[in-house]
This record gives sequence, C-alpha cells and structure tokens, in this order.
Amino acid sequence: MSVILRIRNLKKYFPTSKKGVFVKAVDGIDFDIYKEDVFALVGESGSGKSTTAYTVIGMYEATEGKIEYKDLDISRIHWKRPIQLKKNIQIVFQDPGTSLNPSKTVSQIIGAPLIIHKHLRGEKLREAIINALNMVELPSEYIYKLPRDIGGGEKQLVAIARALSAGPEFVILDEPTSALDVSIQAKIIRTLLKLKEELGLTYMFITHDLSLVRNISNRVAIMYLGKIVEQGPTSQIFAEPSHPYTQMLLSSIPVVTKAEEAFKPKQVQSTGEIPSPVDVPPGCSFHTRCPLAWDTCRKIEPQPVELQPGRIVKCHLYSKHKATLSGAKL
Amino acid sequence: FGQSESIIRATEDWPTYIDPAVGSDFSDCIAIVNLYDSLVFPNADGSVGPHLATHWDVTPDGLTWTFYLRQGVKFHSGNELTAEDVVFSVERLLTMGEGFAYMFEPFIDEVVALDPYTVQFKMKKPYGPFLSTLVRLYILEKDLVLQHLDSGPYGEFGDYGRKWLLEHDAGSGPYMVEEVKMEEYVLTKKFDDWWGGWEPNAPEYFKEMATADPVTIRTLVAKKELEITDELQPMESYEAMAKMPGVEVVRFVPGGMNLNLMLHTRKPPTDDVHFRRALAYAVDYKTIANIIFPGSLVARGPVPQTLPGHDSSIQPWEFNLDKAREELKKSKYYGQLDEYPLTLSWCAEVPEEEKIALMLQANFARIGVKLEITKKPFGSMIADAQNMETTPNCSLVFVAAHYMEAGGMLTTRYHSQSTGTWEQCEWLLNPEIDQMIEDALSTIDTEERFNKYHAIQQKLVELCPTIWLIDRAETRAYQASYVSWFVADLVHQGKKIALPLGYGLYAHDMKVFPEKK
Amino acid sequence: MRDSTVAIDISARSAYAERLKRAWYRFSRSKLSLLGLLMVASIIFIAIFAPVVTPYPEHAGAFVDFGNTMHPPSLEHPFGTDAMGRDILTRCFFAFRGALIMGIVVLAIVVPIGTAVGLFGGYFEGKWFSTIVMRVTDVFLAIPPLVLALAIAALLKPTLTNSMIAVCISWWPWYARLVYGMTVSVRNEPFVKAVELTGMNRFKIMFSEILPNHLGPILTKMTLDMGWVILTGASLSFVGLGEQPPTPALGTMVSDGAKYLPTYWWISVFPALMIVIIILSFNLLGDGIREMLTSGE
Amino acid sequence: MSLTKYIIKRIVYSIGVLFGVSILIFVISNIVPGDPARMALGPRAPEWAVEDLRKEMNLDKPLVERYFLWLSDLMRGDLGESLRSRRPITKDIAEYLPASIEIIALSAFFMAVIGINLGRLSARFSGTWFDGVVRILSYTGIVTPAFVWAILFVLLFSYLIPIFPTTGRITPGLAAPPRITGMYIIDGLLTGNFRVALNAFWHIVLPSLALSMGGAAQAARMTRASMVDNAEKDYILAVRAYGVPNKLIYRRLLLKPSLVAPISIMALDIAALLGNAFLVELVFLYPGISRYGVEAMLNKDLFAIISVVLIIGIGYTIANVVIDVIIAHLDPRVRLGGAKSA
Amino acid sequence: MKNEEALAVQNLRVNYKIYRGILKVLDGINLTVKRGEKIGLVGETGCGKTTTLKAIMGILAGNAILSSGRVTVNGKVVLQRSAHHMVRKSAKRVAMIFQDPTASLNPVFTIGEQMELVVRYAANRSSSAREAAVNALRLAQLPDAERIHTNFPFQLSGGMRQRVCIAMALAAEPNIILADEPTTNLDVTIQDQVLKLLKRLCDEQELALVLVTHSLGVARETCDRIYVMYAGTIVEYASSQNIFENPYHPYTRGLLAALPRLTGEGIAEGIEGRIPDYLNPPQGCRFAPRCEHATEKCFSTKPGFYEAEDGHFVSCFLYETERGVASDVSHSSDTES
Ligand SMILES: Nc1ncnc2c1ncn2[C@@H]1O[C@H](COP(=O)(O)OP(=O)(O)OP(=O)(O)O)[C@@H](O)[C@H]1O
Ligand SMILES: Nc1ncnc2c1ncn2[C@@H]1O[C@H](COP(=O)(O)OP(=O)(O)OP(=O)(O)O)[C@@H](O)[C@H]1O
Ligand SMILES: [Mg+2]
Ligand SMILES: [Mg+2]
Repeated sequence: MSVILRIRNLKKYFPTSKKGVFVKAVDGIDFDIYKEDVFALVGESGSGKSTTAYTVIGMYEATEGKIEYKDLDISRIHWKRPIQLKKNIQIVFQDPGTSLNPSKTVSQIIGAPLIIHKHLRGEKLREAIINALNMVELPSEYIYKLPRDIGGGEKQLVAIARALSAGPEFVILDEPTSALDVSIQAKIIRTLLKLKEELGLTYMFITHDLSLVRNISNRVAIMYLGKIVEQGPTSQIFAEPSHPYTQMLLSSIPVVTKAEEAFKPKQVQSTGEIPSPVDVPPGCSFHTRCPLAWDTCRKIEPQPVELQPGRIVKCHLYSKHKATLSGAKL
Repeated sequence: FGQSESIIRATEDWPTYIDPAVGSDFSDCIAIVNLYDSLVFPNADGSVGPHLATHWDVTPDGLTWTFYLRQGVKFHSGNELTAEDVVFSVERLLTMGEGFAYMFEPFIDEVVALDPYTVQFKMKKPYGPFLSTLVRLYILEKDLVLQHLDSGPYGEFGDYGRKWLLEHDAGSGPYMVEEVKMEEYVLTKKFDDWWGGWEPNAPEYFKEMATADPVTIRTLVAKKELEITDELQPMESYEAMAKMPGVEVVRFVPGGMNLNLMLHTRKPPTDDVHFRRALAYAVDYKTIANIIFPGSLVARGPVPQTLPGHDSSIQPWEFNLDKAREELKKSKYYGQLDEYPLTLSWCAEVPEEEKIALMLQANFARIGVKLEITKKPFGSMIADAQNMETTPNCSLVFVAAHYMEAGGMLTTRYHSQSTGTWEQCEWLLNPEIDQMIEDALSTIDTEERFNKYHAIQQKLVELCPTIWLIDRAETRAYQASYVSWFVADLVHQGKKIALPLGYGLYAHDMKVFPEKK
Repeated sequence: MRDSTVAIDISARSAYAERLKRAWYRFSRSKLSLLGLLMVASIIFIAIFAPVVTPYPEHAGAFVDFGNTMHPPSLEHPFGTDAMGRDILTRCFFAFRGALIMGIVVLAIVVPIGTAVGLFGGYFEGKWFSTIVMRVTDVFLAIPPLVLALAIAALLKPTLTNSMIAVCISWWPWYARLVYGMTVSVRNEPFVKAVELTGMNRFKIMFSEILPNHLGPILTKMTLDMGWVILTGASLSFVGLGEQPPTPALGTMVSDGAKYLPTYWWISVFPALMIVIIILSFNLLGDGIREMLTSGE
Repeated sequence: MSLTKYIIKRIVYSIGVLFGVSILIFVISNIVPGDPARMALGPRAPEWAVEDLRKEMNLDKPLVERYFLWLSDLMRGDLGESLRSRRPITKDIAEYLPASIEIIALSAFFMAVIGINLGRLSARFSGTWFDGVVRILSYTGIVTPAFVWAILFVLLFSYLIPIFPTTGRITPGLAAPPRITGMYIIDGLLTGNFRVALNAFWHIVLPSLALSMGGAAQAARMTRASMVDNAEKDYILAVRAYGVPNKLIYRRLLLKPSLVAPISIMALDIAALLGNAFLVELVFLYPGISRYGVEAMLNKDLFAIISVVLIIGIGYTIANVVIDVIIAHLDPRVRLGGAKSA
Repeated sequence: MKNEEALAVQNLRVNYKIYRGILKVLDGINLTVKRGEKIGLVGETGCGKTTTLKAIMGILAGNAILSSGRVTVNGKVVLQRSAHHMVRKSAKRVAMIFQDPTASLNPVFTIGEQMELVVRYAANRSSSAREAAVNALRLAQLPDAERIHTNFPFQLSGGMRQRVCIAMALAAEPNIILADEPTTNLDVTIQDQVLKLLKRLCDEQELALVLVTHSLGVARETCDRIYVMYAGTIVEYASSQNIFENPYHPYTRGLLAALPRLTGEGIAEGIEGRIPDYLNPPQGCRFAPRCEHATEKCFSTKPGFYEAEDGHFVSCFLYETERGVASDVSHSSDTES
C-alpha cells in the first residue's frame, strides 16, 4: 500500500482584525492517506476539517508544514501548482446549493474541467459530459438544465460528476451529504463507493457523522480544535475508542437499534462546547470538556502516542506520565 | 433697523461692483450714479450740465481743461470734497485700468489740483467728447479709501481699497450704502446732507434688488413690494403687470442702447462682406421691433437714432430675401453653404433673445444658411470674446453707450483696441476706421466732430460688420399710483430720453407717496 | 449516440423555451410590469417616429411663429404652445429622442466600465491594486452624482455630448460598487473555488463564471437607471447645462416654462409630466424585470 | 471595537476620501480651457493687471504645486477668491451655507419622519386601503423629480392656495435676525425674533417638502417592505405566538430590526437630496449654497465651483457618518463589532 | 391527568397559494398528544413538519390556506375550519422552539428584553419579569445567566442560542412545547446535551413535547411515540420501540434501511425518486410513485389507517387485510373542501 498523500505538521492560521492574534484553524497535524483508501476526517464544526481540505487542495497557503502528494511537495497555493496536479486532485464541496454556478448549465459545469485538462471540443466534449453524467447515473437530458431546476441530491451528483470528469486520482469530499436527506445520502454514498472501485480512486472523506464513517472508510482521524486527537483504522477506533473525545462523540450519536445502543461507550457524557480557535486552551485543548482531565492536561500538551502501528492518540492517559500522575481511571 | 415705507425698490442684475473704478455695466451704474457724484451731470436730451463743477474752461488747442469745484460739498463721512479727491479719483481709475478707465486713459495725461477748489486736466491729445465722458468720472473720498487699503498689486496703495469698496461707498452722492447683501440687494439710504438739497417725498431708501425671476417679480409688483421692475422681463410678464391696478408699464427708447448681431469678420463664412450683407437682408426686423421688443425702432446704422451724433441719412436694412440671395451668390461661399454652418451665441440673461435667435435661425434657413445657436451666460460670452478663435460667427448682444455721444459707441464698438471685449465680437481690425475714429474724437468743434461721426457710420454700413437690429426700447413696469418717476413723466410728455446707463434710476429725482399705496 | 444527440438538442431547445416562457410568465404576472413595457415601447416608438406621429414636426427645429404664442391646450395643440408659438406636444415628443440617446449612450459607456472595475476590484479584493481602484471609486462616490455631473458639465461647453460625458463620469462608480459588492460576495463561493481549482484562467473566471451571475441585477439597475440618467440629463438642461435650443430638451422646456407660471402653466407642466412618465415607465419595467429575475418558484 | 472607535475609524477614512475628492475636483477644474485671471478682471482690464493676477493666483506654476498651494490655503480656511465677484469665497459660503443647511436639515427630517412612519403604518395595515394609498403615493414620490415637485408646489401654493411663500428666505421687508449662526430660524429663536423665525420657517417648508418627497417615498417603501419581510421571520412569529400585542410588535420589535435597510439607503437619498437642492433652490429662488453653486457654474467661476462641490462632498460625508452611527445604534452587531450589518 | 389529551390535530389540511397555483401541502394530518407525553414527528425535508407546527401555533404564513381541520389545545379549539366559518384563537400555554435559533431571536434586542416580553405576555407576570427570565435561563443550564441576560443573540454560540430558545419557551410557562428540529444545526455532542436537557425538563415539569426532526435517531432517543410523515401525510405512527423494531410502511422501512449504522452494516439502497410536487400531488397514496409495492389502487385511492399491531398504525394498503380498517380520518364534523 503506497502513501498517496502525506501531511506533516500542517498548520493554517488565519489573521484576525487584531494584530498578532490568529485563528488557529489547523494547528499541526500529521497523517498519511494510502492509495485507494477512504480516509475519513471527523470532528465537530469548527474543528478545522474544511481548512485542512482547502489547504491540501491549495485554496489556502499552508502557514507551516508539508503536504506531499506522491512524494511531490505541493504545500503551495493552487496557482503555483502544476496543472497536472489540478487534474489529479479534485474536491466536492459540502453545500450542493452553492457549489454549482447558478448561471451555468449542467453541461457547462461539467465541461469546464474537460476543456481545461483534456482540451475537448464540440462533439467529443459533449460525449465526455454525457459519460460523466451517466457515471453518476443521471440521465443525459440533464445537460441543459440549470442548477435551480434540479434537486439537492442531483446537484451533488452533478458536482461529483464535475470532480470526476477529468479523471482524478484523489478526491476530497467535504461533507458531501450532510446537507441532504438520508435517503438521498444513501444513493450518493453508494455512487461514490461504486466509482471508487471502478476508477481506483482515493478519497479523503470529511464528515461529522461517525455512523457514516463506520460504514465507508478504512481509516479515521478525529479532529478537535485544529489538532488530530486520535487516528487509526476504522474498525479499531470504533471497537475501542481511546481518546475521551472520541468516546464523547460516539456516545452522543443518536441511534436507531439496540445493537447500536450497546455499541456506544457509556463512560463519557458530553459536556461543554468547542472553544473558539482564537484562544485555544493551554495544555490539552480538550481539557475544558474532558471529564478525566487533571492538572497536567491543563498545562502540558500531550504528545502523540502510537498505541498500535498506525493508531495514534494524543492524550495524557496514554503518555508515559500516565503511571506517575493522578488517580484518573477509565 | 426699521425700514421706512419711503423706499424705491428696483430690480436689476446683481451689481457686482459698486466701486466706480471697477463697475461699468447697467446694474453697477445704477448703484454708482446714486452713490457718487461726478463733475458734470447728464441732461435728458443728451447734453451735460454743471454738477460738482460749477463751470470750466478749455484752452483752444483742447489740451488743458480747468474745472472749478462747488464749495461745501460733503462726502458721506462728513468731510469736504476737494480737488485732492478729484485728483485721487482720476489717478485711482487710471492706475487700476478697469471700469470706465478706457474712456480716459488714452487722453488724460495728468491731473493737478491748482487749489482746493480748482482742478486741471492736461490732455495727451485733444478729446472732443471729454465733457460727455466726465459723467463717468466719479469722485471718491481719498482719505476714506486710504484708510481701507488691503494688500494688492498697486504698490503703496495696496489694492486701492478695492475689497472694501465692494460693499461700502466713499462717495458724496445723494444716497449712501446702508447694506450690501450679496447676490440679493444693495440698500442705500438718503444722504440728508447732500449738497443739492432734497425735495419733499424724495425716497428715504433706494434698494437695488438682484432678481430677474419673472414669477417673483410679478408677485412682488402685485404686492406693491417692488416699485420699478427691470427691463429684462418677458413681454408676457409686462402685459400681465400692466393689468395690475396702479401699475404702469413705461416704454421708451433710451437712446443709448441697440441690439446687434455682431458678425465675426475674421472667421469664415462671415469674413465675406457679401455673405454678411446677405444675412442682413434675411432678417425680419419688423417682427423684432414690434413683437419681440415692442416699441423699439428698427436700427439705422451703428449708432442709436436718439444718440447725439447719429447720421439720420442712414436707412434701415430691409427684409428682402431676393436681395439676400443675390448677395449670397456674390459671396465666395456660395454653393458650399452646407460646409459653413454659422454659430450664434445669445445671452442667457435676456430670455427674449432666444426668440430672436430662433427667428434668425428660421430666417437664415430660408436662404440656405444653417445657424447653430447656443445660449450663453453673459460671463461665458465675455470669455469667448477674448480671442478670435472662440468668438462665434454671430453674437447677439445689446450694447449701451457709456456717454451720450456717437463717438463713444463707435470707439467701443469698432476701434481695434476694443477687440477681445464683448463689445466688439466683429474683430474688425480696420486701420482706416481706427484712424477715422481717433480723428473725430480729437476734434473739439462739435459740428465738425459730428460730421466725422457720420462719415464713420456710412463707412461701417458699407463694411457691414454688424447687423444692427433695433434701437431698443426699454420697458419697465412701475407703481404709478404712489411713485413719481421722472422717466415716466418724460415719456408722457413725448420727450426723447438720452440718458446714460443708470441715470434713469437716479433716485434723488423720484418721489414716493407711501400713503397712496 | 446520434439519436440521443438529436433528443438532447430537442430537449435543449425546449429547456430554453421553457425558461423563456417561465420568465415571461413571471414578468407578465404583474399588470404594472406590462404597463411599463408598453409605455417604454411607446416612448421608443414615439422617439423614432417623432416626425410622423407629431402634428407639427417643423416646430422641433428652427421655427418661430409669433402669431401663435401661448395658446392654452386645445384640440389643435393638445399641450398648448410656448412663447415662440411652437406646439409643445411636438417638442415633447421630439425631446424623447435626446432623452433616449442620453440614456442609451450613457449606459452603454458606464455599464461596461463600471462592471469591469467592480469585477476586477471584487475578484482581487484585498490586493493592493484592487484597494486603489476601489478607493478611487469611493472618491467619486463621495460627491452626490448630480452635483458632480453639474460641476463637470459646467466646466465643459454646454452640449448634449458634454452633458453625457458629465453624467458618465458621475455614474460609473455606482456600477463599480454594485458589481464589486456582488463579486466579493460570490468570489469565495464554492462554485468559483471549484473552477479556480480546475485551473481556469482568472479573467475567464471573472467574465464567464462570475459576471453572468450579476447580469440580472445589472439589467435591472440599467432599466431603472434609464429613467434616472434621463432625469439627470433633464436636470442639467434645467439648469441650462444641456442640449442647446432649438433642439427640444425636456429639462430646458420645464425651466423656460417656469418663468410663465402660473398663467401659462402648460408650458412647463406638460414637459415635467413627460419626465415623470419616462421615469415611471422605466421604473415599472425595471421592477418587472427584477420580479422576473428574483422571484422564487 | 467600541462604537467610538468605529466612528473614529469611519471619520478617518472619510477624511482620506475627501482628500481624494479635493484632488479630483481640483484636477477636473484645472484642465478645462480658459484663462481664469482674464475672466476675473473683465474684458477691459490691461494685460499687466491680468498678468499680476495670474501670478497671484499661482496660475504660472505647475498643476501639482498649484494643488498644494491651494490645499494649504484650504487648510487655513481660505477657499480663494471668486473670479466673478473677486470676493473671498469663504465669505460667500458663510453667507449661503446656513440657508441651505436649514432646508436640507428640514428635508432630512421630513424624509425620515414622514417616510418611516408612513412605511410603518402601511406595513401595520398591509393589505388595507391605507396601505394601497401609501404604496401608490410612494411610487409617485419616487418617480417624480424634486424639481417637478417644486414647480407643482409653486403652482399650487403660491396661486391656488396661497398659504406658503414660494420665493426667498424671508418675506421682503422683514429684516433678517442678527447673525449668530446665519440660520434665520435659529438666530430668530435665539434673539427672540419669533416672528422672523416663524416667517423663515414658513419659507422653507415648501422647498424642504419638494426636496424630501423622493427620499420620504423611498424610505416609506423600504420600511414597509422590510417590515413585511421581517414580519414573517421566526423571531416575530415567536413573540406573536407568545401573545405579545400587535401594537408593541409593530412599534418596537419589528420596527427596530427593519430600520437598518431604509436608513442605509437614506445615504443615497441624501445624495439625491443634495443634488436636487441645486434645482429646487433655483425654483424657489432660495439664496442657498446650491443656487450660489449654479450661478458659479453658469459663470465658470472656477474656485467657487470647486468650493461648492467640496462643501457638498463634506456635507455628504458627514451625513454618511451620521447614518452609519444611527445604524450602529440600531444594530448591535455593528456597534459591538460582530458581523457587518446586512 | 396523565392521560388527558393536551393537543389534538384532526384532519389538518393546509395549502399554500403561490403564483403557479396552490401547493397542497398538508393532506389531512391527525395527531394527538397526551399530557406529559413526548411524541416525535419525523420526516424528510419539505414534508410539512414546520407547517404542521405553525398551524398549531396559529402563525401560518400569509399565503397559507387552511382548507380543513381542527386543532384542540388543552381541550380548547384554537383552530377550526368548517364550511361556514373559521375559528382562530391564540393557543395558551403552548411554546414553540424554532428550527433555526439564530432566526428565532430578534437580532437587535438583548436576550433579556426578549425574554421579559415573553414572561410578561405569555406567562402574565409583570412584577418580577427579570427574575423569571434569569431563572428560565438557569433552568436551561446556561452558565452565567445574568450576563447572557444582557447579551445580544450574535454574541452567543449556536448551542447557547438554542438553549436560550428553550429558556424562552420555558419562560412562557407552557404545558406543551413544540420543538421544530431544535438540534439540526448543532453538533452531535451539543445535540446530545440539548436533547437530554429538553427531555429532562419535560419529564420534570410534565410537559407534553412535540419534537419535529428529520433524524430518526433523535426521535427514538427522546420520544415515547413517533409519527412518520411523508409529503404532507402521516404514514405510520406507533410507540418508539415499535417503529424501530417493526416498521411497516415501505417508506419507514426504506428510511431506516438508508441509515448508516454504527455497527457497520454497509449502506443500503436509498429510496429512489423525490418528494412529489405539491402542485399536483399523487391522487392516491402520496408515496405510491416511489413505492416498490405500489398497486393501481395505491395510485387512485388514499389509504386509511390500519392497525398493524396494538397501537401501531400504518397508512398503507399492504396492511389493509391484516387488521381491518382502524382509526381512520374519523372526525366527520370536518368537511373537505
Ligand atoms: N478564511 C478564514 N478566515 C478566518 N477564519 C477562518 C477561515 N476559514 C475558517 N476559519 C475558521 O477556522 C476554524 C475552522 O474552520 P473549518 O471551516 O475548517 O471547520 P470545519 O471543521 O470544516 O467546520 P464545519 O463542520 O462547520 O464545516 C473556524 O473557527 C473558522 O471560523
Ligand atoms: N410560505 C410558504 N409559501 C409557499 N410554500 C411554502 C411556504 N412555507 C412552506 N412551503 C412549502 O411547503 C412545503 C413544506 O414546508 P415545511 O417548511 O413545512 O417543511 P419541513 O418539513 O419543515 O421541511 P424542513 O425539514 O426543510 O424544515 C415545502 O415544499 C415548502 O417549500
Ligand atoms: Mg467545513
Ligand atoms: Mg422545517
């Protein structure tokens, strides 16, 4: 399994109106995405998921750190990247309502990357567009529709068709279904998975829905306030969530069956809200909500601990100090 | 301050300059004649009589004039007027070079005060109409002016009191400045100590108001809040006012004013004399004289018919399109008229001129001449007249005599030195004419001088630099029921009126009877 | 593939037809919009065919008839005659020409310039050159447009062309500002980001991706502005800084006629009424277009 | 960011813009042809006098230098001399500006008070005949230019129903009050000349009304639209469901959030108002700064034109700042530095 | 007391008039809520959940038309449409929490000002309005209630705003709370807290709760009974347990199947198609066009309710035979028009 995307110590700070004060949207994260994986990035609103995605795709210039795509350093803003790269990496945005240009027809929307990357014109272009539409199981009559004439789910399919039309290798999906109903979500997810198999794609899938993650991804990273607090293979994380935050997330999910109920960890009750990324709490940034926090958590930032190969947790409970400090119990 | 009911209110343009060394237009003159005295005073028939000077001598060569001043004349400040003040006023006028200075500057060499009541003018060359022009030499109080100097270009005299005199007076005239309200009015109050004495019922106040809006004026007249209107109202307005009880509309040809269509003689196609004549034949003079400016006379040459020195042998132009076409055929522009459209400017302040402009446009169109007309504020017309390129082919301009003799008007209108001013948009630049004018002016003998004027007029008719349209009747409405106005009386008596600009509104000679309102 | 292409073409055509039909439906829903359209059409018609539809076309040019001045409205002269004996109705109708030319020319100049500036400034918002451009726009916006137009017209010669120049100078910033605002609000929208990330040329993004979304509001503003530009032109000529006589201009007619109030009220009241009607027509039409473009399903 | 800080920031920015304005109009007025010195002195002045004046006016210096000289004069409160009257413009403006301030202040008051209240009532009774009348009125108000209103008012009030004077500042014959502010109403009140104050007020009613019609109509329309819009918002539905009386809702809960939009566009209305003052003062022969401006324009009185435009620019800028402050007051998000107001 | 009916909605039909015609949105909604009972109203976007709640509160939009129906709150008819007349009274002791907490707080007044109004007019207390407001804020577990009292809405986070809305509802001292997707815009952890709070408050104060949500999971965790809505109709209702363990209606089944499970069973097929156009809704069962079991009858006739199990009602012809016709659209006093 080869690494297709490698992120090291990535930081993205946004300046605020006050001098010297930054929104630390992404604050030093590391992860690897393997080829033909579905890598899920999970976290609450404001935890920096989208910012990570936008930095990877080049919409933002990284404040610090390194992004490598197939060993090529791409930690640059998008117009400084080679055009080939733009073809290889694509993104699907969260809100299908705003990700399609309301004044363009479906064929113009899907055609744009085809013209730029494949230099198609005329009949060839039209064929390629229809192919792309068929790929997402939309009928070819759609090519002359305007976004406002089609439903939310269909819009998202068009956005997916646009992302895939030029033949990318790596696709970032930023909450592609969170604005949609579950019945539509199911269809979109299935289409995405089918295409991944067919085209050998790699996905970075951003979501806050852990149930969804459980069903589609191989690897998960949980983000909190710009940092990844826990990452590892999906099955392991769900079977044995280590970080208190992961547990909190899992325990908060409303479920519909008893089996699921039983699956949820019971120890950690959800409390508090995610603080503002402008003033991140010192020490472990989760300590303000953590029922298990003790003094060290308030002062020292925990270092990543590799529990098993590829499974990393950032929590004092698992660091070397654990034995010596406190009587906190799980 | 409480205003007496004994007031004459007259409208006119805003008198920008009430300083006699600066102002010279109609509205300025009205204020100045009331505020200041001159050595001689104009009579209604165009002659002059003693005023500040009781009598005078002139040497036979015409080079030295001696004036003997009235004693005990007081300025508004209470100080006595002496020869020193006369000298100062002349020097001030000549140094500043504005206003009426042009009438004196070429002739006066030196002025000296022989004693407090005698003043002597040394001339550079003989000047025939000198006495007539002296009406325009107003005497300021030297000491008062010197007290109000500001910084300016005139050396030790700074600005020569110019700034101060914009809103104050330093005169000895029958009225003195009470209040100057910018762009609104100049209010003057009777000077009780005036040397000439006062008749009962003379107006306590004289107010020159700057408004020409017909609606306002009509309202004011109806409410008896305006005694004498300006002469710029639309005819319809006068008609309406004539119907108001107690209001009378007076119409007279003041002798000093004519309406000219000045033709640019240095710009194609009006540089061709035949072309100009053709135009002259294509004007419907009668309509202008009878309908647009009713009561006016169709002009007979460059000099108004009532102005002393006019050549009565000159016949008016006729409206004859056949002759016009004939002349046009002789012109070098015949056949290519389309390439030479004419430009015409008319003066925005005189709305009636628009009618003439439009009529000319229609008239000229009948002989195939295209006329483009532009409405211009007078200020812009002045600016345009400053150089040859910007001066339009035709300028529709009223011109008034500054003193009551043909020579004055001929100078300001046709001498080369007056090119670049709005009074000569013809750019005639004819040395022969210049010479003839100068010759006439230096002739002291009146009859001889007048004959020379006639010759100039005939020559000008031949050159046809101007289409003289009408000698304009001045029309004003006034409150006949409670105001006695000498001009109206003269009109009633059928007398001719040849008063220089401004003297028609000499308030000292008016009477008000507020109780009759 | 061929068959499907044909089918798609048909569906394309019907999609466009459908869209047009829907737009017309939305527009025509309000009777007032229809009235506006009708009135604007009539104004344009009258302006074009003025020599044919007016009773005395010669009165629009060099013409005076001192025998027929100041007639009150009558069958012969529905709007009366003026101080020069000219038929006011004729002159009003001929004045539509200058008014429309003014509106059309000014908008034809101002809209592209303002739009380009606004697009540029909005798309590159935050960059120094965009800041400079928008600050310059602010400077123009800091003087009420009519005042700026008056001042400029005053400094130039009073002609129709110059008054158009004056109005243009004071008008473009408003489009710049409108387009700037709209551009800033969409430039970070995902649909723009999406094409940026595919590597589309930035000018192409500005003009072919962003601009089409602004066309609706621009079109609406243009229609409304037709009325306001014409009014500004009329205001200039009201003060005496516009078209020269004898060419009829509504503003000049109103201000000339104002002298004769109230006795000869028709001289200024009818031209004033025509100004109101022009503005009203374009406003109604503009509101209709706005309705057409914005109303939801 | 506190409110004061916000206002200061706004003012500093406005001053910057005004500098830009001064450059703009100075440049425009200086590139047009014509010799101002000759124009000032009149046709018969000797050439040497014109030459001197040219020097005095710095016309012999390059444009940039001239600008800075002019600017430094300006900073000292010296706007130069009118070419027409050779009077200091500062003096003219001191004379005419107060008159205009009276009219414009009253118009702004009419605009806000009449406009907002009509809009409020129209929204409150939306769908009734009253609403219909207000809507027709406001449309009429919007499409009828101020100078047409002015002419109609003159026609109506001076002749048909002669209850208002139609020209000037006070009745001729009545003396102006002693000058304190130059505003007759205020001076009249301050010095106890109530008759004069009332008379002056009587004179500005019509011009102010004519000026404010468009803005008032626009404000009424915007207020109505914005209130009708907001009336469907959850926060209004909520209080309505909780039984808060309608009166209170329309006077307070709905009105306040709905005022931001109409007041924001009032900035534009004030621009129109300042421009239209040029025509309206002309119709009413009102001796204000705008009529002075028109005279200056018609006579190409360069420095007077520049000064009038600059003054109006300043006035407009001040109006904008005031409007921003009102909005900040209405909208806590602006005041307390949240998101920018919509 | 406990079994008394707090709220009853009978045969509610609401249409919206738009320019293209009439949107026939609610098509005969029936629901009852007993004192202290928590029911869930579940359905996808646009199925008319908010419309139902607004109708109960008497705050339907201006273009809404009530074509039939009756709403009884605490035993009093507050809304009734019959052939000849219409009854409209404002419902007392009902409070509503809106979908979007940002939109349901007036942006230009402080939290305190708004809450005090509610206290004054809904709870009829004018003397100690302030204390009551602060108390309500405390009840909603807002830290630092005194400070929040003086804050403007935009100064609070989304979670806090929703709690303020809950506090406001409590301040009205209701016995029924209608909550319209109170947690949709919140994160799961916050959602969890808010739901728990709501549930606890309802239990403590014996409030009846109508929780509208599109999330089946949320409804299950909070509610005693659940109504499943589809395109303006109720398709199935039963106790929470029943619905999830034994869904009957094809729509409910499809919906449940489409839900990804935490236990990780993969993603099932979604339901094909879209919600019908309300301008021309299907004649018969509104779900018929998307239903794989649909027969001709389904397209032509509206199904009634059939009791598939005890207290478990399904509106589907598939169950017609099983238990016979059960509680139907039975309030015959209403006319259809
Ligand atoms: N362009 C920006 N400028 C300033 N701050 C930003 C910007 N983009 C994002 N942020 C801030 O960075 C933080 C992380 O935002 P981000 O959008 O990455 O979160 P997210 O995890 O994607 O949240 P969500 O689930 O709501 O999409 C937020 O607090 C956000 O306000
Ligand atoms: N005022 C209105 N005018 C016209 N149509 C409306 C109006 N309000 C709602 N609708 C339509 O009625 C239908 C039901 O709307 P409603 O808001 O009740 O749905 P909902 O179930 O609450 O949806 P959501 O989950 O999106 O909140 C939708 O199709 C909506 O577009
Ligand atoms: Mg995001
Ligand atoms: Mg809803």
